Formats: sequence, C-alpha cells, structure tokens
Amino acid sequence: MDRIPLVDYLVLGDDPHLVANECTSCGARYFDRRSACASCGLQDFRTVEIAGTGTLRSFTIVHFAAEGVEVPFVAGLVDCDGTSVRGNVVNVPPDPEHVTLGMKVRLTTVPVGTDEAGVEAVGYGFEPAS
Amino acid sequence: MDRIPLVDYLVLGDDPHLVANECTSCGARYFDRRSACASCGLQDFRTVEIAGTGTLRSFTIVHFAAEGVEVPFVAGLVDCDGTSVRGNVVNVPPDPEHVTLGMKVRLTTVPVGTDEAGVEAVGYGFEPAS
Amino acid sequence: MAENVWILGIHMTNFGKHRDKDILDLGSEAAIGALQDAGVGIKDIGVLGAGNLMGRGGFGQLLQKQIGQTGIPVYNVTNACATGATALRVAIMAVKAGETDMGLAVGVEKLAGAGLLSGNVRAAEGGHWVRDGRYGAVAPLDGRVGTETMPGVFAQIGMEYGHRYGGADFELFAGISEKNHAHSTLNPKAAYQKRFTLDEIMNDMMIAYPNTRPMCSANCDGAAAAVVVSEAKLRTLSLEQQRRAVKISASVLTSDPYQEACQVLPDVNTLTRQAAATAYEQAGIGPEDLDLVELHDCFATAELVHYDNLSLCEPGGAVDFFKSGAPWRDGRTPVNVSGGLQSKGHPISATGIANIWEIATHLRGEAGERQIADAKVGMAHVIGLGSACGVHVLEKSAL
Amino acid sequence: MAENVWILGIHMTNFGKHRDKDILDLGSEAAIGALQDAGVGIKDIGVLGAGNLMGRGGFGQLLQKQIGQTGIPVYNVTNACATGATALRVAIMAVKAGETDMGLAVGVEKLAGAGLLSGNVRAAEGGHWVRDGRYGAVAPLDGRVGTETMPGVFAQIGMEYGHRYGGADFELFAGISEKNHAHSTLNPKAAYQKRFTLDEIMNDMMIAYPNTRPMCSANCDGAAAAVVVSEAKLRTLSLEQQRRAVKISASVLTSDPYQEACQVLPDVNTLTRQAAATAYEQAGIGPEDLDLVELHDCFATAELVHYDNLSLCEPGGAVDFFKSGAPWRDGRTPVNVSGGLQSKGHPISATGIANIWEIATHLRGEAGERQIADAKVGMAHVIGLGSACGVHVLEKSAL
Ligand SMILES: [Zn+2]
Ligand SMILES: [Zn+2]
Repeated sequence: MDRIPLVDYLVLGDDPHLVANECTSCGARYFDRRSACASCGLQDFRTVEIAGTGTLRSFTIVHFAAEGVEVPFVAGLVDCDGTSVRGNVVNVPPDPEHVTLGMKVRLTTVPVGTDEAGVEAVGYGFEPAS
Repeated sequence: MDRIPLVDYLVLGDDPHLVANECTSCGARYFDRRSACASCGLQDFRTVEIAGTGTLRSFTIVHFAAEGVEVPFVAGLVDCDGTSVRGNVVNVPPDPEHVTLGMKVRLTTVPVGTDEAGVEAVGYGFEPAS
Repeated sequence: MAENVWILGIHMTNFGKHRDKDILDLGSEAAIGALQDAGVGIKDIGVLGAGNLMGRGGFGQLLQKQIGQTGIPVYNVTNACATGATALRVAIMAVKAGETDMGLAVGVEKLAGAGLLSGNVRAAEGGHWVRDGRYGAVAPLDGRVGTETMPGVFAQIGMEYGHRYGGADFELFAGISEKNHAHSTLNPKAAYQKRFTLDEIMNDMMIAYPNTRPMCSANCDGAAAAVVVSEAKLRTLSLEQQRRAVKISASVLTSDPYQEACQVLPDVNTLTRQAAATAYEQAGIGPEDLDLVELHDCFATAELVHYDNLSLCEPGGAVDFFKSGAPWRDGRTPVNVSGGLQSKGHPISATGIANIWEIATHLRGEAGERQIADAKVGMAHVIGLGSACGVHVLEKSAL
Repeated sequence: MAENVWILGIHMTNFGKHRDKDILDLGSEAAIGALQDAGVGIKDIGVLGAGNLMGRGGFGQLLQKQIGQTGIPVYNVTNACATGATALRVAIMAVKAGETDMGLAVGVEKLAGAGLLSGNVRAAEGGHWVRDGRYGAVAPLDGRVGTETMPGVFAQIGMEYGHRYGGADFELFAGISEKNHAHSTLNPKAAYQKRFTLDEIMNDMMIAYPNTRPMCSANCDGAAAAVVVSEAKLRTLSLEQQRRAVKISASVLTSDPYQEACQVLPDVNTLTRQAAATAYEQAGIGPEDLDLVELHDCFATAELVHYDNLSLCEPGGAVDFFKSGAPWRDGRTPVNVSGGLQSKGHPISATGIANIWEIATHLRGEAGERQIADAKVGMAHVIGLGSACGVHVLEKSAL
C-alpha cells in the first residue's frame, strides 16, 4: 500500500524520522519552507535529520478543540537534542499522572487515514521512551 | 396581503415615499440609522419626507453582477430636490439611448418577492417622469 | 527629541453581551465617550487609529460616518489581540511626528458567543490527499501535530515556565484565576463579576489542562477609545483638562525576535521582555515604581510568565511572586485589579485600549470602590499572537 | 519641524499570475528586493508597515518569519485599495516621529482569477423576511437599490462628472483606456502589455456601462516594498545610495469629509482634492511642475475625475485635458505611463507602493524604454473606497 507523510518534514520508510531545513549560515532550523532565514536573513538551507528522542519540555491536555478533532489528546513540545519539535504525546493515557514535564519520549508514527486511491497518510507523535 | 418595505426608509401605503433621518442641527440627511451626524457630530435627528421626483444625476448599466442579481439593470443616482437618492432606474429599456443624464424621474415601487408567510416585500425604483 | 504625548480623554463601554448593538454602536459609544471625557469634539481630532478584527473591514471609515466625517487620515490596523494598542500607537506616532496635535484611537469587537477561537479551519479534503501550504500538509494539523487552540497554546506557555523553574502546578495557575475573579467583583464594567473559590475553578470544565473554563479569557462585546494630545497643545487647554490628563511616559510595540523554539510554540516572552525593558527606559522608572499593572492574562497560564517578562519579580521568580500575594490588589504590585481578561472580558481589539483606561482611571483617582490608593504610575501590557506586544507606562499628571 | 524622509530602496515584483507563489513568496521577493536596492539588511530596519487584504491576517509577522525576525514593531494596516500607501505612511511616520531612522513597507495581494469584487454577499433568507442592518433591509440591496459592484460604482462616478461638465461620453472614457494600454506595451512588469484600438475597447464585453472589460483594473498577483530613511541617516550612507535615493516631498493620507451625496455614491473627489492640495503645499510645488503622474485608474471612468481632482487641469476641464493629449506619455503631463491599473494590474495592497516604485524608477532614470526623459518630480495617487486617499510627491535626489 502506498503511504504519504502528513507533512513534508516527516520521512517514512524503515526508520521514520523528521528532517528540517537548516540555515547553512547560522544553523537555525525550520520545518517549513522559508524564503530566507528568520534568524539571520540569508537564503541558503540544507536538509538535516532531527534526533528521534527527546525530553518533553511542555504539554497541555486538550479537552476542547475544533470540530473533527478527537479529544482529549496531549499536545506537547519536545526538545530533540536541541531542536524543539511540536507533536502529540501518544500511547499514554491523556492525564497529568501519566504525562509529566521532563519525561523522555521518542518519535513514532501515527495513522491519519486512507484516501479513495488507497493511499495511507501517516503522521507522527511522541511516546514514552522509558 | 401583508407587505413589508425592502428598507426602513421606504414608506408604503397609498402614497409610497422615502423618508430620511435629518440632523436637527445642520440638516444633513441619512437613510440609515446613525449614532451621530457625520456632518456636524450632533446626535438629534427628525424624520423627513423625501421628494418623490427628481433628476438623474448619474447612472450605469450593470451587465455583470453578483450571483442572483438580474442583469442588465440600470443603477442610478437621483437628485430629489436637493437630497441624493440611490436607486434603480426601472420601466425603461436598459440602454444609453433610453436612459440619459439629466432625465426627469419619479419614485415607484417594485416587487421583491413573497416569503413563506405570504408577506410581500416591496422595494423602490425610479421611472421616467416625462 | 519628539515631544511628550498625553491621554486627554478615554472611555470604555461595559464589557459583556450587547445583543442590540453592532460594532458601530459600540465604537461610537466609546469614541464619543472619549471625546466628551477629553472635552473636545471630533473636529479637533487630526488622526484616527481604528482597530477591529472580526468585522468586514474598513471599520475606521464606517465609524466616521457615525461620529463625524472630517477628512482626517484613518489607519485601520490589526495585530491580533494587540490591535487596540496598535491603533493607539498610530495615533501617538502621528502626534509625535508633528502631523497633528490631537488623535483618536478606537478598538471594538463583537465576540459574545463566539466559542473557541481555533487556528486551523482547513476542511478535510475528500477523494485524495493533496499537499498544501509550506509544510506540505495533507490534512489539517490542528489536533494531529499539537494544538492550535488558544487555551492549549497558552497552557503550554505556562507549563514550559513550570518546566524551567518548577513550582507551577495546576493549583498555582488556578490561584491566579481566583485572584482575578476576586478583583472583578469591584469592577462594574466587567463582563463577569463573580468570585470563585479555588475548588470551583479547579473543578470547572477542563478546556486545555491546566486551564479550566474560568481560567480562560471571556469572549464578549465591547469597545474602548482614547484621545491623545501633544504636550504643547495640552498646555493651552483648561486646568481641569490638564489635571485629568494622563502622561504617556512610554509607548512601545514589539514583534517576536527569532528564538530557537518559536516556530513550534509562539514565544510570548522575548518580545514582552524587550518591550518592558524599552518601556522602563523610556519612562525612566523601574518595576518597583509601578502602583498597578494590567497585563494580558488571556489565560491564567499566561499571567504567570508575564510577572517575569515584565520584571515584576526576579528572573525565574514568578511562582514565588504570586505566592507572596504581591499581585493581589492589596499586595506589593497589584496586577489586573480590573479582573483581567478572565472576568472583565476580552473583546479583542478593544482590550489594548481598555487596559489603558483601567490604569488611567486609577491615576485620575476615579476608580471608585476598586481604586488603588494614591496610584501615580501604572503599566498596561497586551500581546497578540503572531506576535505583537504593546507596553505603555502611564503617569498621573503633575501639570 | 520633523525631518525629511527619503526612499532608499524600492522594489516591485512582476504583476500577473504567480501560480506557484503564495503571498509570503511574493512579499518576501518584494521586501528582499527593496532591501537589496537600498543596500541594507533587515537588521537595519526599525519598523515594518505591512499591507494585505485578502489573506488570513497577521501578514507582517508572517513575512518576518521569511525575511528575518528582528523584534521591530509591526503595523498590519488596511485601507482598501489604499492599503499599500497606508503601510508606507506608517513607516514614514515612525521615522518622522524619531522612533527609528529606517523603515520598511510591504504590500502584497493574490487576486488572479478573483473575478468580480462585489460588496453585498448576504445570502437571501429562506422562510420569512428579517430586517437586518442599519437600513433594516429584508433582502440584499446590491442590484435592488443600485449597484455595489466596483465597475458600476466607478462608472457612476465618471458619469456624474459628465453630467456636471459635459463631454464625457463612452468614446472619451474608452480613449483613456486606449492610452493606458498603449503605455503598457513599454512596461515589462505589467500583467498585460497589449495595445487595443478604440474600437476593440468599445466592442469588448460590457461590464458596467460605460466600462467595458479592458476599461477595468486587472485582478492579478503582485507585491511591492519600499525602504524609507531619515535624511540624517541618508547623509551617512554612500554617495551611490544618496544619488539613487528619492525624496518624499509630500506624503498625505485623507478620508472623505461629509458631502451631501456621499451616503449614496462614494465621493472620491473631495478627499482626493484635499490630499492633492495638502501635498502641493507640503512639497512647495504646483501641478505644472509634475513630470509624470501615476493615478488610481481602477476604471477608465475614474481616471477622468482625478485629472481634475489632482488639479492637472482647470476645474471642470478634464475632458479637454484628455482631448488635448496631455496625459499621453509624450504629452504635457504624462499620466500612468506604467499602463495603469487597467493593464499593469491591481493587486490591491501592492498598488499603493507599486505606483511609487514607478515614479521613483523614472526619477532615478532607470525606467528603460518607457523612461520619461529628465523626470525630476512625480506624483503617485491611490484611493480605496470607504474611503482613503494617499498622495505622495517624489523628487529626484539633489544630494
Ligand atoms: Zn540563518
Ligand atoms: Zn448635523
């Protein structure tokens, strides 16, 4: 079955991982396409791989969201070896007893759905790594 | 059958006419509700009747309009004895041979439609007065 | 050196539900109120800064048709929740630039019943996946890659502070909300004037942990307006006008400088710290001189970080600052004695002028039951995501 | 007396269809182009005025994320078709107010294929009539009480001039369009660079009599940006920068003062006349000193009235002025040598900076094939309904 990543910066395959556009001048990293670097203003980027493990630096447990979004879910901010990544914290009960600041997490993939052509979209999240 | 005017400033009945909110201080006239007078800033208004005949001071013949608007139609600006009124020019072929700058026109009513409760909405326009 | 600019008149409508009033009614009420408070008329005004986010555009000119069309330049501005402060800044800049000696700024919003304001509204696509936007996303990211809801974003902002410095737990955040709701009981213009216990707050409906419903800013309708004047012009006006005028000792607007994590979680800290530092320098005062502060508590979790960002406490000391009782109205640095956005309400574009109204009203000694005694200097802070931060320092007239 | 402000760098993207570029690509291209033209970097800039109407808001901050987040104040502004000029005015005011010595203004729009821009979008109500709004209307008024389409509104504005002074017939209006399309053939950045005969224009599709399709401004994509600098700062820069800098001799923004008929037909005349009169006074010049004019020909019918409003002719003399050949590029006062909005295109928020780019390019002697020889002084005019009018007078550097 064909698979497509939810976002361009998610690379699927045997070893799913995130990539970023890194400014070759100042090292700032961007998950989206940038016309120039928001940090230094230069316009040359290279692709770099982001570490797949990290520390949960912040989170919230969302109980009210836009229509079509399943709640509750845990939205988090993960420090992946110096690069901050946004993602849901998955494979853990969504409550403050099980999700704690500073916990170790690792990248994992999450199914998003399948379109009429049979292509599966795949997203990502972070799960407890301990 | 019940009738309702298309706009508050159209008074139906035996002698359909337009009314305006006139500033009691400077005489400026408004067809809509104003918090204060755009001309002098004061806040006291009285209702006045607008003359039912006038001169066509400007017009356009609209051939492209939003969905649901019947084209072509003539949109005009009528000088009713010193008060400028916006309205369609009706009961005349919509072409520049029949609609001319400076022509004399008079107010008339125009059916808008009937709702499910059987109430007929009535608008206004200006027709040649000669 | 450009000359000083003063607030000559200022007005805020009641915040809450105004079913029978549109944005023009509310904006007119605020504008006419500010003109009357200033003792001037629309023909004295040389520039209009106008803020409204949710309307159909062109608010400033629509407002002129309700209060007087005098031909003056109109600047319709937007800066998310900092829109009102931005409108005020434009009026101040026009005066400082010598383009006029008197300006009007108006902010208004109709938000009652608006529900959750969420970022991502892209509809899911039928048929087949289509990559869209600068992330090449095949589906909406809200809920799939973190959250774009405001309660959730600001929850993370508060939690991150907790991670860095410790001590910021659910109860602490709820306590901040308890304070603001308690303050609101003295503010007749607040949308909600109800005191809540800590238990009530913690057991209310959870929106985005740790923010429960009473810990979120209240969507409501409202408007606020201010008349600003050059110091030279002010000195030609009546003694009463000079006595009630409030000096704008600092007026600062910033955006967020690049920071490592700002692409994944809005950084409301750096731009606020920079705005505050610049404001203290402009005003020639320090945080210890502030008699009261209105800061942008769009969520209880936000108020905590701004104690630190505005230097009301030592770096990292916001939790201790709150626990000491300092930001209560009888504390060392009263914060949000109006009740804050959580109880006073948050009609977006009005907020950045309404907080200045609150400070000005205390400096004039006209705050009634909730007056902070002998208030001489105050600070008003507002932040809109994107981001924009406005900080104003106001001083009681010594003219 | 506030100091003079200059344009240090300015850039305009090609106007037309940019299928693979979003507003950030276009805005970045314009902004980076203006910075490069100015010989400075984003870190030299102290204020950002940002204009975009059709996007989702917060354009200025989104742009910063593409060209550099430096913490500077951002003003997102709107003023209908005068949005670009308003962004520029904010940057100029910040410099005049002494808040910074260099500012950036950017305007961008994606409009290609947008179709007719009409005012009234209220859906007809099913069931029963409901009175709505300040007219208590039970149904949309567009088409029932006149027209709210732009081609129709501006057709009436031109026809009213004809009623007042005579001589303005269909052929005359079409002739204005013939001129602008002829001019466009020399402008490689114009969305359309095709010459039309008078017959072709008059026999094209009628939109709103007397405006046929080629007589209407072209919806398209595009961006423009300008770097402004204080005169004091400019004098510290290189001789090359000083030589290419363009002096802003006048910068004026007005709104429409009350006039009897303005509630039923937007009055684009009075505010333009006031803006022009103020601009001539600020610049210390008269219309006879203008080497070229870019004016807001959103429709052929609009260009006629602005000959008069900008005092390019005697009062009431616009028809004779046009018939004399004066506004052709080889005439006495060349008007819209860029091709104007009818051929260059009209990406709304970009327009009020793009017209200044056109003038500046001639004053610098860099306009290539369409250069107006020895141009020393020019005027750029823009108007947005509601209304807002921006007029700038620019002068070749004498530094
Ligand atoms: Zn960089
Ligand atoms: Zn009046």
